Amino acid sequence: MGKGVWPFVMAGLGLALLAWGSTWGLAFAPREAYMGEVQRIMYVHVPTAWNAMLVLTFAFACALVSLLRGGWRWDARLEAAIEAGVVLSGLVCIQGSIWARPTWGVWWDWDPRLTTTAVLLFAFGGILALRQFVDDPVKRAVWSSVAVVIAYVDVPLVYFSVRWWNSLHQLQSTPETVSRAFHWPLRINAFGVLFLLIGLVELRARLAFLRREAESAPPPPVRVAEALGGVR
Amino acid sequence: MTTLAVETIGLSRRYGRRWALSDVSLGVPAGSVVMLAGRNGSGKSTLLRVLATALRPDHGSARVAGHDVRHERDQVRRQVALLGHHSFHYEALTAHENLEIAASFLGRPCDPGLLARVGLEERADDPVSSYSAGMRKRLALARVLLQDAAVVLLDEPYGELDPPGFALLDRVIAELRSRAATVIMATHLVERGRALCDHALLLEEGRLAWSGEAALMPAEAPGGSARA
Amino acid sequence: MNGASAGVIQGGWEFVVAAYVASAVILLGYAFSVFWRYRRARSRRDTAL
Amino acid sequence: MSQFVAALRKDLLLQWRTRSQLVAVFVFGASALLLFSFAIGPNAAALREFAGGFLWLALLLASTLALADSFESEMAQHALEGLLLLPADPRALYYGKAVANLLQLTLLGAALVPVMVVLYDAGTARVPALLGIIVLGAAGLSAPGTLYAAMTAQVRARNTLLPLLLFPLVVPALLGAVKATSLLILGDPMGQLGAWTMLLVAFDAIYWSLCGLVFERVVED
Repeated sequence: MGKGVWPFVMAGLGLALLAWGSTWGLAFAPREAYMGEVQRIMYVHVPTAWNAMLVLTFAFACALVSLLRGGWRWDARLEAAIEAGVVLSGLVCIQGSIWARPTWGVWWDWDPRLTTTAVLLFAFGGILALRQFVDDPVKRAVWSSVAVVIAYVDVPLVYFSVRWWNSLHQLQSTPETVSRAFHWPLRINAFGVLFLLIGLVELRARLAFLRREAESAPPPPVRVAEALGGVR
Repeated sequence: MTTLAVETIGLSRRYGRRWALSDVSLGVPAGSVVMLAGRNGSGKSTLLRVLATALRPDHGSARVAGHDVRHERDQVRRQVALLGHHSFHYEALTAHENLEIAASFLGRPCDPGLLARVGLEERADDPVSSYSAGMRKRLALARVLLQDAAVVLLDEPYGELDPPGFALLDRVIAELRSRAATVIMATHLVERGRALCDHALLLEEGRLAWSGEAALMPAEAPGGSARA
Repeated sequence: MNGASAGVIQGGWEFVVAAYVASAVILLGYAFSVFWRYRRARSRRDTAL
Repeated sequence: MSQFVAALRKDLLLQWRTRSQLVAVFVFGASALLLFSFAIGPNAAALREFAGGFLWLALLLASTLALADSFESEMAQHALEGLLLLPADPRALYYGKAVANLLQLTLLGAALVPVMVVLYDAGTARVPALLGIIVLGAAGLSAPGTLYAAMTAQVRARNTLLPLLLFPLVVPALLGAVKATSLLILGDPMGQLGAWTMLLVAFDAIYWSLCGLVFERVVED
């Protein structure tokens, strides 16, 4: 896997952008007409939600490549993307819950997007657990790829079923009625989380690659490696 | 140059940090009966399972009955029958039903006399869960005969069999030889192996330590210690 | 409901702060856990070579 | 096709031979229904309102037992591997097992309905429609369930892993089945049954095809 320090730089840049976007959103952005201060949670909630979905889409891509073409690099990236996806989805649910409290008076608002994120949190959390219990690296790679493909295909179905199921209870809340003045901090934070994410996923992938190397036997005897031109 | 029923080049397979099979290159002429000797854990079962496409190799290649074990698995499977440690049966079903199911997947009628040949005719309709280890081995043997394969891989076939079972197995091997099938038998019974087999292969820690005429295999080879 | 549509939500700063603190803790916490685990794996592998 | 018939015959024979396990799973489901009513209390109106939800929760919980059992016999003595080495077509093996599990779960669901009717006074005149929903819901559970049962049967923590993987996945099927069943029991003034049935059909179509495609990768070594 890569050796460069660029992931650290990327993560640092991401954190800087997040600091900038957050202070802008907290201190300088005008108060929203109806929701008042609570609307400022959007500047961190919406970017996290976008990036959570993005990294899970990346996990889906890694799973497809890992299934069709194989290669340990992609399995390492898959593990990194799943873990980051679970962390971000968890964060999105926490933010959504904190936002729902003052807005709707309850800790959980059955908004289709938020509920879908919660379902994804448990689905991908289960896949992380699956990876812990499978010892054979090849089976672990294939099975978790299959599970990611199956869980990802489910997302639109979960979203629509929750939206129909929820449409009777209350009008669909549209949290980010974001007018022009507000979207700058939101956009900055979105790139902030994205850069942080790219750096972390790359580092976590290298970690997964190192672990698998340590877990598997040293490369085959020299004669075989030469004969096969160093497979992999 | 006689055609080779089984040929491997640098065949390797690992479990975690251990190389169960490392860099095994061998050739087995078609129609020959070969003894595979070696201590416990020397890689005998792993080699047989890789040749039967039950296990994928990590490195190297193997061709069985003219087909590659990685890329032409179905063709290999049509030509190969494996008698393994596991009897491949459904415990809840009877011997007869198990053979019927195997035959239905093979697309062949199930020869009714098969169970009689392996001495299970009076227990044919009892569930396999009530069978002793020896009877399960006989049923597994019947399943191998049902497949009528060109290459037959026997992993410790004499284990759990009683003396009549030994005689039965000798007859089966003779019959396989007479129809020019290739047989690779992993066994600890060196004397019996020398008597029945033309060639012999000796594995040590996953590596091919010796190969040649069965009769010439060193009596006290590291693996050949068990006295029947 | 407590005034969501009736008018501006009063106060609410404590929820905003809670959301940002939670986000910071989780994002920074995960970042440091990845850094630390990666460094430990790198050092273990370097000693093993 | 003939391989599918062979696989289906094998699985039905296996299920018939181990039918006592199915009875035990049914008792488990029925006792779950009983326990749910204790959660609500003897309030007839509330019990009736949640009857559809309880039926499908009980069937979901019971299905993990039935699915895990269905692969226990395949893993003992490496029976499944024996078939694959004949060779047998993995997709035929999957669809044979999935259809057998579908029949078993449908049987289980149908058997739980009388228990629901008695405990929650939640009957429906439209019995054929209810059976149709049970079949569609059971299909939604058996397609991914069979695949994950095959996967988790080969792993040590299988009893916790199967529900952990299956439950988040079948949320759309669960929502659809619960809503459709409740509409049948409590009445369907706005005629939404068709929409929920379509959701179930879509879920089944996606997973009956996708799981068949990937099953071979899950059972190969």
